Amino acid sequence: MPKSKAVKRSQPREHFVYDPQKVLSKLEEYGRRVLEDIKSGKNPYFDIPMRGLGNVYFDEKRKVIKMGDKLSRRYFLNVAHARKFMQTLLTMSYVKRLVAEGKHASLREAYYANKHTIPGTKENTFEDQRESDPIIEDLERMLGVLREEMHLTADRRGYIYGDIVIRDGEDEFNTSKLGMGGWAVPGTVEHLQFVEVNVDYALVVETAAMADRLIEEKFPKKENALIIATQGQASRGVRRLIHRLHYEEGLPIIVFTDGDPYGWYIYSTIKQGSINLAYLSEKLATPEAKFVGMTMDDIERYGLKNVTEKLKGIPPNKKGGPTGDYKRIMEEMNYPWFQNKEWQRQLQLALKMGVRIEQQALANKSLEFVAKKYLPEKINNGELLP
Amino acid sequence: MPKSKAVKRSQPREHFVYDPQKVLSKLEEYGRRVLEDIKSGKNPYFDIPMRGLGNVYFDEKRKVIKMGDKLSRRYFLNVAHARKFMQTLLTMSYVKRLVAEGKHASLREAYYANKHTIPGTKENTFEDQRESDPIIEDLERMLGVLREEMHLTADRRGYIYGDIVIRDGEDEFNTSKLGMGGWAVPGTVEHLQFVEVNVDYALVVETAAMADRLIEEKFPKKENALIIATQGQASRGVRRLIHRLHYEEGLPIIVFTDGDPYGWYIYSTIKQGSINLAYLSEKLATPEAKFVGMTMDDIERYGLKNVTEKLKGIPPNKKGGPTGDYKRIMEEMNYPWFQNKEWQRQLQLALKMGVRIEQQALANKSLEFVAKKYLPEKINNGELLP
Amino acid sequence: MAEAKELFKEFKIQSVSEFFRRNAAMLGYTGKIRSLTTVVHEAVTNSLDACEEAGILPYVRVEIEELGREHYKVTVEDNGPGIPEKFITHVFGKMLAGTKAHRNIQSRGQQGIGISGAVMFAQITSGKATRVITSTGDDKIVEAWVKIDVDKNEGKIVKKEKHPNPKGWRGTRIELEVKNVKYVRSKQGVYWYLKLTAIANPHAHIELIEPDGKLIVFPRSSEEVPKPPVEMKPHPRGVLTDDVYRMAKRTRRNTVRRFLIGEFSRISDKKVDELVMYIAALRLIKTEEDKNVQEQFYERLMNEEVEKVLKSFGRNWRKVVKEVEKIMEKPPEKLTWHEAEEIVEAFKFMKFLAPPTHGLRPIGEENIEKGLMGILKPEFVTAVTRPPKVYSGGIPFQVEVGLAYGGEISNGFDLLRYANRVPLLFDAGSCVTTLAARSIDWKRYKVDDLERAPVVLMINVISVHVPYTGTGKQSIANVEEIYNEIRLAIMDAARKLQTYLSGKHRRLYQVKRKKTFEKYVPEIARALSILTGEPEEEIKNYFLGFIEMKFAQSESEERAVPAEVTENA
Amino acid sequence: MAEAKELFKEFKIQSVSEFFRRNAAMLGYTGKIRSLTTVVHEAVTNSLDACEEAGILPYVRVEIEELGREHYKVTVEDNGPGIPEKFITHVFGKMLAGTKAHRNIQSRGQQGIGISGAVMFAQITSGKATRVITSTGDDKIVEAWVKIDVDKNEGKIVKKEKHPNPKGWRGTRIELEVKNVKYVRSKQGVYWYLKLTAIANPHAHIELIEPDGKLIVFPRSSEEVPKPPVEMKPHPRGVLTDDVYRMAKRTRRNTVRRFLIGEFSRISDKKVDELVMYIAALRLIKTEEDKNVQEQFYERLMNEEVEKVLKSFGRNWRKVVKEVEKIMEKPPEKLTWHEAEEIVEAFKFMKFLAPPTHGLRPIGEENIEKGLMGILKPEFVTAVTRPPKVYSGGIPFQVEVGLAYGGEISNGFDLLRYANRVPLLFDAGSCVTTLAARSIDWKRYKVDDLERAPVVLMINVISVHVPYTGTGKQSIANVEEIYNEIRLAIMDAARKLQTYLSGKHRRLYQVKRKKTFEKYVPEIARALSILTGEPEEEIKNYFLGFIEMKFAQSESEERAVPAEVTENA
Repeated sequence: MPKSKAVKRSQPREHFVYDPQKVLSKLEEYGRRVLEDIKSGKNPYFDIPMRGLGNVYFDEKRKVIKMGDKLSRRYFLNVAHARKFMQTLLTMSYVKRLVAEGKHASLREAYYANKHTIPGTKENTFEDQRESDPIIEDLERMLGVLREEMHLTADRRGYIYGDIVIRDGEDEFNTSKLGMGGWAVPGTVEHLQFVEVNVDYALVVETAAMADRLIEEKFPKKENALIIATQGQASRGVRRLIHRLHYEEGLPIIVFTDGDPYGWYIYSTIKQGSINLAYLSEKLATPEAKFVGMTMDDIERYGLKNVTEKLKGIPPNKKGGPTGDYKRIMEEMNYPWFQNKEWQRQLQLALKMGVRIEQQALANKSLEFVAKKYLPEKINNGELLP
Repeated sequence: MPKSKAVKRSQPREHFVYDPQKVLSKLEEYGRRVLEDIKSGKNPYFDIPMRGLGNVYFDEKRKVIKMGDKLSRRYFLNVAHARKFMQTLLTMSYVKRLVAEGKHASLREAYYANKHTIPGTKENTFEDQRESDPIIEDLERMLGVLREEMHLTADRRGYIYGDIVIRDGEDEFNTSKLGMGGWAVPGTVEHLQFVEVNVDYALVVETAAMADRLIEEKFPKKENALIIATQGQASRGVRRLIHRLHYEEGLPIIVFTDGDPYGWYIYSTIKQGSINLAYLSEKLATPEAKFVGMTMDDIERYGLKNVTEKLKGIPPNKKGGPTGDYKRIMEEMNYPWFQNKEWQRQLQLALKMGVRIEQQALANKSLEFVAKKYLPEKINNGELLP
Repeated sequence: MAEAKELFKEFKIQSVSEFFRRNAAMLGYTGKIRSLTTVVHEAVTNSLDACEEAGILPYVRVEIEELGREHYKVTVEDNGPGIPEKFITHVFGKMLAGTKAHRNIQSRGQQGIGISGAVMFAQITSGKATRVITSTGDDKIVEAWVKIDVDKNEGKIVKKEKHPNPKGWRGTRIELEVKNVKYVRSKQGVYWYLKLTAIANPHAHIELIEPDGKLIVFPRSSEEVPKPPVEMKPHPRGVLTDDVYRMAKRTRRNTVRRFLIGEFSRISDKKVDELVMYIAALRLIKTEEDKNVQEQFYERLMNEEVEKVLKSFGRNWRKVVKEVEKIMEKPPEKLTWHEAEEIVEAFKFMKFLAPPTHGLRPIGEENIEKGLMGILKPEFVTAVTRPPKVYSGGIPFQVEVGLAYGGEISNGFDLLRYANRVPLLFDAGSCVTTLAARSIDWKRYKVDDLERAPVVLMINVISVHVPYTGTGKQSIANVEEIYNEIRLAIMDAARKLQTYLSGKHRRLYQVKRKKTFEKYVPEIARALSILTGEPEEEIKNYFLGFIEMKFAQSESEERAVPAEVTENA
Repeated sequence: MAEAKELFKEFKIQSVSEFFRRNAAMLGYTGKIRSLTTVVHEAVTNSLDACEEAGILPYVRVEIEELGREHYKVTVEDNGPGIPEKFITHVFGKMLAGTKAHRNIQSRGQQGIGISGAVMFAQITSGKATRVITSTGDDKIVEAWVKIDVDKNEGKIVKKEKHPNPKGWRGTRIELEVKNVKYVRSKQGVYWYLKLTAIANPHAHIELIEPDGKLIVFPRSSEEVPKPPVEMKPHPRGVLTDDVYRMAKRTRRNTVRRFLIGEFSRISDKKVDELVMYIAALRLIKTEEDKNVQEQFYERLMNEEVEKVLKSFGRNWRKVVKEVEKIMEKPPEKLTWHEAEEIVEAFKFMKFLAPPTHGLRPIGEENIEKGLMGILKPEFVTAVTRPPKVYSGGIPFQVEVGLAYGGEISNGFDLLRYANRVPLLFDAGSCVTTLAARSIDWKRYKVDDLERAPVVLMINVISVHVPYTGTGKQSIANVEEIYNEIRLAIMDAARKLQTYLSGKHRRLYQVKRKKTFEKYVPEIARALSILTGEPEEEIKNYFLGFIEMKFAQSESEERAVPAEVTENA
């Protein structure tokens, strides 16, 4: 059997350019409009594309979630809006300074930097990070830029291991030459350059323990793969990295998660973006990603019934159901990108069997089973879900 | 002002040796004893040092938490013990195989590997990882070895950045040449070798955002420091790494956390180990670590009142109190290693002011404030808490 | 085995007073505080009723003197019509006798034991006779000491004196000496009882002298004597066979037909003709042997198809109707039990107008407002008297509520419950008034936290027959029709309160609102200055000017509204 | 203004029957189902009481016939002593009369209206007289139709026949025709009432014929007629002045001293001497003008320092004692109200033995067990009768409980409540028995889920004066002393149930326990084989052998235990 038959690296299709000037001019433009309104006695406002399910749609052709055109208008002279109007402007001016000075700040730093007591009152400009984060999201939608482009970094999580050479600033290193530790993915990956990419595909792994298992078993070397450990839900940095590796380097993306609604949701987010971040899907999502496991079929096929666990919540056919895992599965069955018979079958099976199966449950066979048999067999035979 | 006046690297005091054979012979010895008991008609048992506060004490001389000599006896023929007795033996035999074969497994893999249905029943050997983890802890206490020595790895978390060269197997790399990402610390660090250590001290940082801020501000280079990001409570790998860097390389350890009971608890764990893991403190703790901030005094000194947050819970002088943060602070005031006037003062102040202060709140001054002023000033002037 | 005769040797007759002692709790004599309140209640109720019937504006003075440990003298004096000498024993001495209990009338007391219970209570606790001083305003004042002869079960005057009445004093003063009672200023005590009574009777001037000599005056706030309730004839739907049978024996009418028309409400000559047909139909239906067919006939009768039913029995029906007609023409005293039974059964199938409600006497919205305003001195008061309704098919009732807010009312919700103007002080939890009041979503009416709001709600349920939950008559049963009426009344009143509160709050709100915008201006100006490069101060002035302008506009727009607000202020 | 004379023109006397009609609910005649139950209750209670007093094992037969829509005939027949002809109107016709209500005795009924209320109810709903057939076992059987003369307020026999009694039949049969009632097999109905009555009266054979002809027999399970309760003399702490005064007028004793000793419990000659001192002391204390000093004296009196108090008034005290002594020697009918008052006041300061309790008649543990076993057929039954206690300082009471488990009892907890053996069917929620039963932590007694366990708990509260919460007498007030006694009794019974349940479960448990160890053996053997290298099969056999050996030992150790377990099986 020829190696990697089913998985081939393709030609790059994107080239990433990042222009800070674009962000700055947008910010100034919005500021100027407010000023004009107030000068002419009009109640100034911002038009912000609405968040949430009501304002997204699935672009069947490009296979990504996109933002709809519903707007919410935020006025200055409206008791319900005034505070948020002020916060929007405050954050905009902060972002202007960040970008202009070439600095990065975490969401929490941005919150603290803008928090202070409003003179003559006991009110703070922001009481809580829960107030500042949504404003930043609003700006992403309003200005059509990623928060990373506004120099605001999200929490970092995840690491990679495999035979690729990355340039980060002045440093150049091979992520397979860093011991078992791998390379920690930073919050912002816009500035990275891929100097050499000597792998056939990237395997995105949900748990660190599984990634470490594969590294211990020398899977990356034997299978010529890059391991990307997400450590749970993929951070924005990791998703952006996946996107860039796929579109700029043509790397096939194969996702390996637990066989449960949360694992499938992780896959779903990598593939299509989340509903809340629909406006980013063009830059963060990788619709061509494929899924290797865990699937419900694996349970039967590899005799893992013993190490499954019960789904949580109430099944749809019971009183009060569906709740918990069941509810989540039902929701996932409605995702546009799961509208194919393979996924419907898996999700139906999950409902029917009422169990979940973890990646690490494969250890029940033997420690090397996943690296020697499970993954090579499925990937090289192309037994992947869309 | 001379650089790093207060902080100096000292001579190594430990050399780490790891001998798998020791673990194997201990396991066999325990197995043999059980067999002898049963043959002579005695009810076989294990004596397991008890966990919890009741069985630890603070070694004033060596400044570490140590395990007491209270034992709990686990019998085979006792309805309340039988299942755990079986699980103990099962786990022991699994560890024997792991160590003998030179493999590592995560806690979860160990759980799955040993989970199966007991023939003729509907009962599983382990129903839940909450059953297998304590058995592994029991073995650590019973055999007096780290779980890492039994080739069982904990979840990994944390990364490092700074001018040191590490050898991990065949790989050798400088952790300051890996871009902004730094090097992800693996679950087990027993096998690492420190090839070159070109820094004056290690700064252990609670949040990734703060570590990234310091990296962006080029703090490691300017201050000749190694940044160790714990990303919350320090994982066992990170704590073992800190311990080794201190004792094997003589690196001073300076801890930088949020100014709140959780941050101080993180410091406390790095310094002395946690109560639950008292038996490991000799290998995991670093009693000579020092604390740079955040302190309650910083609030006044740097004018941060505006960006403090209220402590959660009910203060000790209010009805129903203390709860939440207040209760935690009261507990910390009783820690043996906080029995000095500096820490008592800080904790009393926290109770009195009723607020907490985060590392990132320093961003309220300016983004570079922490790297250019706050840390260098305090560290170079030796304004550290014991 | 004992012989029956022996067993019955000890058989004795139980006297009414013994009955009283065994059932004291039911009559309100339970607990030291409540017993004292009951004594006062019986006396004050007598006074108010007497004044009302005589059209006198009542002046009632209650004095409680402490004679010893748990030993008090209760004096109640009124300016009522007085009691004719020969009725004194009847009023004060006869147990199970009452002036009005036998009539179909809305009355304050329904126990039928009333003041004589108080006399009895005084007698068994202190052994003392009740002293009565009364005059009808003629030339003499009668002073009598009344006791109850516990063996003969009737009142007796143990001592009597007559005095001249040169100044023409009119009224009644009674003095009862009671033991085992206690005066406490609690919500079950005399003070609270009189306060509530004063609120519901704004036409009465009530005074209380407490044991420590303190005088409390609940002044009159209305000069209008309420019309006494009138007797209402029973509604055909509300009577039992026994009622019809006994009323027939007593009537002075000379035919059954006239008796029915004259002594029941809603029965006309035509209705009696109809009744004849129904009775005839029922007689015929009973001859039918097939139970299913019978059921069908009953159902058709219920649907007013009486003629069709009659005709379906062939020619025979006319004969039966004739027979029934004869009943209507005979003297009522000849009416048999069976015939009375037939009449009552037929009533159940017939349609009648709802019972008349003219006998109900609400306090009235104006008087409730006066009462609440006079006694509680609130900042706002409103009242709602609902039109009369009927429950259980035949019993008329009416609901009214008063709502007072703020002013001298302290924080915390108070519910004042009344049945026929009489305050209910006990068993509030199960009372329909409590349930209805609690069911209201007060937040809707701008009362955000009822428990801490300065709100007093009074509810008065009026009926010939108030459905109490227990024999203590302190709690009204949760009858759906009554519950709904109370809710409607409360909601109506609460809406008026809401309007008032909105007006009050709106003025404060405008000022606050303007500040909301102004405080953000410096922040906005700084941010916009950074974004656009224009000077901060200038931007600030643009914004402040804009706010001024907008509020000047909106103030004038909103000034139109308060008219609606002051409606009840 | 109306003239007083005019106002009083309509003044009428209310008859007792009118009182009945107004207060029907209080007497149990409320609702169609409950009214029927009350009628049956009154008749059955009369039968059981009569049999008990005459020492006869009762045989009571109840028949309910449906005559029409909500129209029934109730027949109750017993084998009791019969009623002498001249007492018939007294028993059935006199309102507010009772055979025993005037005595200080534990009785099934306490209403004092009893069966005559049923007669009255029949009369006003159906118009029919009550038919009574009775014989004392002599040569004649009397058949009488009894009605109540609503104006004269007494019974009258409207028709009477005498029949020969050749077979010497003895007993009473009464037939009442009632309307506006309904027979339903609910927990408030006749069936349930009789079932509960049968449980509490295992010496009675009770039969019920339901309207559909179905015969239900609650058979006798004890052959022992309970002793009738005896009259208990009043305790000095439980009387009012009025009681002492009136008893003194009636007594046949010739001095006050003898009267007190003879007609009260716990009063001896010596106690009367003490009483004299207390009265004297109280007289002297009242002469003291300083209120504070007075209070101190009262307090010392309370502490039995009567002699010291007397002496502190100087020499004068002997004279006062002499005066008081004279009272004790005069004829009781000369006792004044004031003197009676002094006696009662002194009683309050004196110490007395607790009241006698010999008049209380519990069902008894054995009989409760028989009753529950006979009627419910459970798998386990136990009963606890607590020793008598006293509440409110002077009222004796006693609590007993029965607990039945499993067998034919269906799942779900049932509480059977009784007061003096009479089932309480209504108002369970507020009853002290319910509160006490709910307060028990049943899990402690191995009843894990009370709501789904096959458990029946019966509670019987016995007292001369059961403190009911309402006049319906269907719920016992939450008196602390009673609450505590009930809890103790339940806990005692529950402990026995626990022992039973443990024994039942232990046998199953041993088998299960051995399996617990055996199932782990293969796992252990494999692991130990890996650790030590010894063959798996061999290790397995070591372990299995070890288990066998240990269980053989422990079986013999534990076999001693079951004796304690079967105690109540």
